[in-house]
Amino acid sequence: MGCRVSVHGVSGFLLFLNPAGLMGIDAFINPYLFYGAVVLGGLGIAMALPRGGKTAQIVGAVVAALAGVLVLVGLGIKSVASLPNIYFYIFSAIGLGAAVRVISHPRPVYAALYFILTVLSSAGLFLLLSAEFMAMALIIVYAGAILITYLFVIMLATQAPSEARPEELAEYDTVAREPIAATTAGFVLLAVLTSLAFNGMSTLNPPPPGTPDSVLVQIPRKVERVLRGYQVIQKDEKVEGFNRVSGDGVAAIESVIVKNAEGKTREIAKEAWPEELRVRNVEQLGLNLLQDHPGSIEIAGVILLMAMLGAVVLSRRQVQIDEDAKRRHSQTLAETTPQAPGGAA
Amino acid sequence: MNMLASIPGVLDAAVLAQASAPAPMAQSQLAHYMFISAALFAIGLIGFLTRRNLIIMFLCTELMFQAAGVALIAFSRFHMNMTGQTFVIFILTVAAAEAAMALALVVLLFRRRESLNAEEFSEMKG
Amino acid sequence: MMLAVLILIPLAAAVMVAVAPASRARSIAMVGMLAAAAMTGYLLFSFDWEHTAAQQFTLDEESSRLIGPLGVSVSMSVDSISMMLVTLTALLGPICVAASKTAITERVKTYYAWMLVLQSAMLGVFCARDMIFFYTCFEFTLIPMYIMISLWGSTNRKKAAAKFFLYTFTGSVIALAGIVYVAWSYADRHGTWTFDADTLMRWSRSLPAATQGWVLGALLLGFAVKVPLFPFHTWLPLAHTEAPTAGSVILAGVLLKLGTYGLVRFALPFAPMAFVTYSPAIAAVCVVGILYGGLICWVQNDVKKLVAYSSVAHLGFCVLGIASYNVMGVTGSILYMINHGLSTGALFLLIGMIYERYHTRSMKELGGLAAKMPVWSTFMVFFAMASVGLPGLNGFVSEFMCLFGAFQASDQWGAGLWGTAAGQTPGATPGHLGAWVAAIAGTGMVVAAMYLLYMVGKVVWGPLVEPAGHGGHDHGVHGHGSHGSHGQNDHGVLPRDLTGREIGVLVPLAALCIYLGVYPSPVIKALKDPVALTTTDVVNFGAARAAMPLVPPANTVPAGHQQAGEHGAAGQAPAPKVDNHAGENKETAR
Amino acid sequence: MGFMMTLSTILATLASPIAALAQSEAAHAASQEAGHAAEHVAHAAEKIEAIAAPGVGPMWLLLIPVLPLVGFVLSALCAAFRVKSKLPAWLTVLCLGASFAVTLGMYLQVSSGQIANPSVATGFEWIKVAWGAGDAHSIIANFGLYIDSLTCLWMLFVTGLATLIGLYASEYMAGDVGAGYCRFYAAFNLFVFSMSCLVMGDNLLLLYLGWEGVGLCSYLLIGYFYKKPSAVEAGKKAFIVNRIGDLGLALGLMLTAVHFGSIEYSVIFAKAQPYLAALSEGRLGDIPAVVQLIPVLLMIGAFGKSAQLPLYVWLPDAMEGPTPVSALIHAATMVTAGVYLVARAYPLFLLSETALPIVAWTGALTALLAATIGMAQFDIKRIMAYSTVSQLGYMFAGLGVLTSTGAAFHVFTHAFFKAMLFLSCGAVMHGFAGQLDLRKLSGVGSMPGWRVVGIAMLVGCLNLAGFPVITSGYWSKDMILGGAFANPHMVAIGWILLITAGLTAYYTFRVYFRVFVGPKYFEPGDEVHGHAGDDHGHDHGHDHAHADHGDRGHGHDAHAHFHPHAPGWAINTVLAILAVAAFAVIGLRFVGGHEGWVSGLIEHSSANYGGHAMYAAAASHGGEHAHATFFGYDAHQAMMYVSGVVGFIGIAVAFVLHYAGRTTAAKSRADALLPLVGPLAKWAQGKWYVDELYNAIIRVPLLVAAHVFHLIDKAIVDGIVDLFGWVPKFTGSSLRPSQSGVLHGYALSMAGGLAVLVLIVVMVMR
Repeated sequence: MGCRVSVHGVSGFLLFLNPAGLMGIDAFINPYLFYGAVVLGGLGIAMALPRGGKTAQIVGAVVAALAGVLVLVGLGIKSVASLPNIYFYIFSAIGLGAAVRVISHPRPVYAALYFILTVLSSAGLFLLLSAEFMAMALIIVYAGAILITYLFVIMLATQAPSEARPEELAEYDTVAREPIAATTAGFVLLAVLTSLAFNGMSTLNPPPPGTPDSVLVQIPRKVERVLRGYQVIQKDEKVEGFNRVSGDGVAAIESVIVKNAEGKTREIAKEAWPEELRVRNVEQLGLNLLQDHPGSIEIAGVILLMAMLGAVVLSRRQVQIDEDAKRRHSQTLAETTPQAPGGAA
Repeated sequence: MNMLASIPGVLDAAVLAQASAPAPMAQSQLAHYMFISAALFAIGLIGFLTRRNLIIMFLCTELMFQAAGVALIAFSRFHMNMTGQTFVIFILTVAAAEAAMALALVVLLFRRRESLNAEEFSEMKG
Repeated sequence: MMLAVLILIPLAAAVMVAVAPASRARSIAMVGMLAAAAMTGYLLFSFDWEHTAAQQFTLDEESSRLIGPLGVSVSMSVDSISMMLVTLTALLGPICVAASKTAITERVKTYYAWMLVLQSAMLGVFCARDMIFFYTCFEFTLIPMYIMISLWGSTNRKKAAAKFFLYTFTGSVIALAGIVYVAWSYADRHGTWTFDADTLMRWSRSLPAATQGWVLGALLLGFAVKVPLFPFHTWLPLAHTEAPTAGSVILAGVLLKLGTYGLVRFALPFAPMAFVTYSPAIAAVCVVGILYGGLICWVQNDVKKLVAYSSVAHLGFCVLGIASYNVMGVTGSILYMINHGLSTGALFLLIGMIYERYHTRSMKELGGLAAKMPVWSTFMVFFAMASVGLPGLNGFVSEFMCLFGAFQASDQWGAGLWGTAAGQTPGATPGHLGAWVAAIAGTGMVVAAMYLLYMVGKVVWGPLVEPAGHGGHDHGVHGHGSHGSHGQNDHGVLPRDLTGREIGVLVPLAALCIYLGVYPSPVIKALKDPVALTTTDVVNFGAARAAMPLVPPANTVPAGHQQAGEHGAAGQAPAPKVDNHAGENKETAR
Repeated sequence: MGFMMTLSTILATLASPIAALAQSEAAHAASQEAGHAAEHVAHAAEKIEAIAAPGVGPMWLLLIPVLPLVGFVLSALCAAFRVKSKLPAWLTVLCLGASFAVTLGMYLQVSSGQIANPSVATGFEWIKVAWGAGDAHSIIANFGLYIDSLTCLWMLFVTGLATLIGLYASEYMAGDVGAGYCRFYAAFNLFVFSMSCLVMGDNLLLLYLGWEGVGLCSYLLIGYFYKKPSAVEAGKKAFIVNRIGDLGLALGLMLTAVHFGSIEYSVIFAKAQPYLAALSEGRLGDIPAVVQLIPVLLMIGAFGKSAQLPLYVWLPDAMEGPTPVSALIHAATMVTAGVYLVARAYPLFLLSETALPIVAWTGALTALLAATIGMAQFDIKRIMAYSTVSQLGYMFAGLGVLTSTGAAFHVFTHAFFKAMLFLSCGAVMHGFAGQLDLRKLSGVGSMPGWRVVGIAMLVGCLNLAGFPVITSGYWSKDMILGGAFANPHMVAIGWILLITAGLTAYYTFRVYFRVFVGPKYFEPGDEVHGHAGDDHGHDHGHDHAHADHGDRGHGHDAHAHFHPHAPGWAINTVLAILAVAAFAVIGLRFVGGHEGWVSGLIEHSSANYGGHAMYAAAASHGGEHAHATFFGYDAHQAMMYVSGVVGFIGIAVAFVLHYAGRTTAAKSRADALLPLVGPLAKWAQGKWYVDELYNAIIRVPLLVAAHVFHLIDKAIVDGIVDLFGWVPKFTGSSLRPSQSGVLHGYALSMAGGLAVLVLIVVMVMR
């Protein structure tokens, strides 16, 4: 009768918290090694952050790198049988290193350039993950478009060095803000996110192989065209359907059923398919995008449109009346506080 | 694609083999990617928190987007499901939109204050 | 329906004030208040004074249901206790409007509109028979008063208003918890929700003693803050000092009475067992409040603060009467509510009149005003004496009755105290207080004389002292108006002594003070039956410590004539006679 | 015209009772010689029976309190309409005179049996609270009058003296015409009304109304010259000290109500009957302690109102009021209310083993203490005030030693001669611009125009000193002394009172010999200057003096511009009447009851002398009533000589010390004796520092407590409340910096929060 939230509820909940949860990553990496490396990495990053030249950033970077190496080695030890290939390590090292540089380099331009490097290396990782299209798209969109815009803005917003004014770094660029707190937060998050992921990952099962072919069911015209192009089928034959075998709940295609003008059907087994009929990444992606997420595309379009409009509106010069108002304001400021700076004018 | 493929030894074994007959991905491999993703995210986050230059802060958000992208694509590969990649497309979209807006804002703010210091854009007393 | 009309009259007037031009606001407010007063007069006239304990002018629960599933309605009715307080409220309304003529010159519309809303809410409290409706009105008084203090108050008004609001609000939220608990336990048992006061009262009395203790604690806390009883009083001096004159008058006159009314109406009957058990503690708090508040008054410098603290002491007497839960004490307590409203309200009016003229309330800056303002001084002495409790004026009757109620309410009378055997103390009633409580509380009468005469001695008598800039002029008639630097002030139009309007405001109060002091007999008689009903229930249900089944209602006469008041130990109290509240409720007078 | 009528009424009324009672003198003289004890027991049984059954009084008796009320209303109306003439005085004298006439009628009817003694005349129901079935469970306080001979006695001198003093004040207060005149008379009338309620009320609550009412009027009239801070303070003091007593009275009232179930005299007396019977049979154990407590509580009230130890301190200060007020309220009437209360509740007092001894001792000690203080004062009005306290002590002692007749008789005689003394002092004060210092006045009685005052003063002094045989004060005081020595338990009281009698004679004649005879000299007081610009001061002395310039002898060169102005006809008339009356009341000793007229009245009232016998019987457990003697002589008879001799000695000492050979006003032979008594004189002059003591042990601690409470209130009680408000405020303000508007802060907390959240999730998930 009645919901009694007793005092025991809260304390019981706290008791339910179990540090052992953090040990659940043992399947992939030795927890002590991992958390130690995370601490180490945090120290390294904290040192690597710019502080007006008061710390040895290089040392920090080295420490951070050491931590990264430790983790990767730790991961590797647990999975010697299925190590990722060497490119993974190369791209990871470049990506992480460049990322550290992005956040530790005092000059925005360099940071942006390092970011391009990160983008490139993650594109490499994408390739390793057989996401060729996305890898390319990433390079084109990010490195090619977004980062260039960034660079434009950086150029706009910084004074070019000249004879009269030698280049000087702004204070806010050279001194990090609350590095310790931020690094702590960041690395605690890193630790717990990784723990979370690793905890759940051990229960994940990869899907049965061959499933990408099932996409062909959705594109019978292409199948027909390719088969006809490779003259596997005759002119008058049309794709009638697909033979499916269902294994483990996932449909896979055994053969294509074609039917000629007389209504005679025959099956073309998988082995007889030309190479081109193999579903490619772009096709899969395109199909997924257009078939499964048509609304999202619309939304993305709207977002882009709004962003464009917004950018136009925002970056337009303010109308004159505002400038007048600002001037008046700065004048009154100047009058009331004699030592006030000259204001926007 | 072809250009990349022509680089000797880079993609042949891994990429093309997978493309023709995608092999199941081991959990431990996924774990590697997840770690990279998380590390990228953490670094981006730390950058966002520590750097005071607005532009670099935005760069750091892009960095975190990258991390998300890596995680999504890794899962997409693991599950053989294209939705992960599709989402990366949306991430790209949002990133682009964000960059446009954010940079416009940065320009605007820079005009006002002649500075990119994020801490200056606060009207509160604290 | 008539009660609904009564409550709606000021509300309608408030709406009219809100839409009418500002120049008309005061007259509309006055008309609204007078209409409400006239309606009250009509109710007084048509009230069945033969059956004062019966709930009359009933707006019953079925026809006024608001939220059916929860049993919330706006049911209303009055018995003579409520009727007295409704009358007091209706009387003070026009007086407050009249007293605000010169004091309030800004945002007039807002002021009068809120004052009318406040009037409605206060009337609603006294008429409500549904606990939620009661509580709503009870709380709704806070908003207008908050606005009145924070907009038209003096220098420290924001803090005072916030404190007033938050403090009393916190208290009454706790009271609400008690009410809701009782309603919930009723619903839990019976399957239907109701907030009807009588139903809940009967149910609550059947709860076990420990539960009643919690219910009493919740209700008491809520009402004690409002009263305010001793440790919960600190909002009062602040609120009074900062409030505008009319605000102070309403605050002292009616708002504080909401708390004591709640105690009599709900705390006492809802938890009789607990009340009987804890009445010594309540009395102790009252006694402390009486002496503590009184002594603090004595060292005040601000006249208004002094009178405000005196309210703490006075209301201590009032609650002491309730804590004695006998006819004498409770009747005295209800009379005290009225009398305190009259005399303290008048004192606040008088102080307001001085403040309008001198813009100070400091006794260091005021003195010997008898020489300049004989009329004002006469009224001041008069109302101070009423407040002191001079026999022949109203304060005495109620103060004496409260004290005597406490004096006689002891189970030890006739049980060996000072050699008394059973039957030797016909004037005693069951209770846990007794002579010592009354004796200690009675020293409050001496203290009251000390601080009020201190104030009168400073302000009225003695050599003339006026604030700088006020003395030394020839105060012919318009002492101040023609005077340069102060000429802009609105009080410039006020003559040195009281105007006809101000006298007119005070005279009705003075007349009532004399009437209630000289001939309170009809009022006491009118209050007798409902009070006897309440106190008999407390004695009956309070004495029954053992688990007691709910006895089905049966018809009885108003219980004052029963033997419940017999002296004797608590254990000897007679078997509970059950009174048919419900039956009486249904019988509407007209 | 109205005045003349009133005057004739007064004269007639004063004369008539004496004449009427003179006829029955012989009969009572016979009974006086009869033995006491047996007769008293018989009296007691009979009278208590009578008390228990009151008759119904006629409604016109209500006129006695109502007429002064009418006077009050009329005076108040005069004030409202700003009457600038002596109208209120004449209205007052008219109303009070009429009231006196009605009182006289009442007395005549009561004594002739046309109105039952006692009887009750009920006006209207004032307060009635019933809480159960039957009258037992109710408290009824009607506005009703209880009429018996005690009421008559008191009302006669209250209304009579009030009328006379009202007349006196018409001249005395003339300087305030148009200013405070109406106010004065309003309060004056209200006082008489309250006093009537006090004396005539048929229940304790109505008595309480009158009790507090006279307190209010006393407050208002003491503080009449409200611009003088000392007057305001004195008024306040009087009210507050009285309130302390009132509290005792109220508690006694409540206890009465609880025990007897009623506060009406008739019911109380009826219900006390079994106890009285038990007392007379010596069964003291049948009287519960609660009954014995009631008189003790009532007594506190009486001590407050009648200025007895320890509550006497307000009365001397009350002399700040106008002299007529001092005469009426603080000498003749109001201060005897305590005596009245004890007399009225005498049956209850008899029931207590301790109450009457306490009363006796308090009275005796007060008498002695006040007399010693009075000896050392220089302000003649203050001396009179202390003598009032002292004489009130006599009255209480009289009650305490079971001679309620003596006490009542002393009240009666004292009312006249003390009023006269005050009025004489007032005349001096009036004429010499507020001068009251006996070192600055001399030979006033022989100044032209002051003859009446001088004679009146002499008469008053003789009475107060108890000059043998020819003064009424002698007879009444003698009764008390005799009573004290006659009571075997109270002999010590008798000695104290006897010593006090000597002291009284001394200080009384100290005043007379210093001020009214001897070389002519005066220094005017400061009121001629102090109140010159004052609306309310009686500065008319100044103008008057100028008008009569040249007619009067100059007292002093330094005050060439000041001329004392002799009293006018009103003052002289009143003084003359009172002087005659003071002598005339001697006759009352020999007419009426067995110990005079007063005893006749007392024996037919609740202040029944018969209690004496019962009490004595109880004390000796039903055995023989031991009648104490004074060195073997009958105490009453011995006292006639002894007290006379003592009074004589006192006067003689005063003559030697203060008159013989005195050439200046300021110095006398007594000054030479001062070193002999060491600091005693200084202490006595400092009133034994009782005020300072009270200040130190009561007022200051209370004040400190008040300040401490105030601090506690602000710091702790309110502090806790503020703490509840402060906690959220502090939390908010300490969290406020986090809302800095800087992006990083929000981002950091977001990241940190996310981290913690995920951490929890991880740990829960396991």
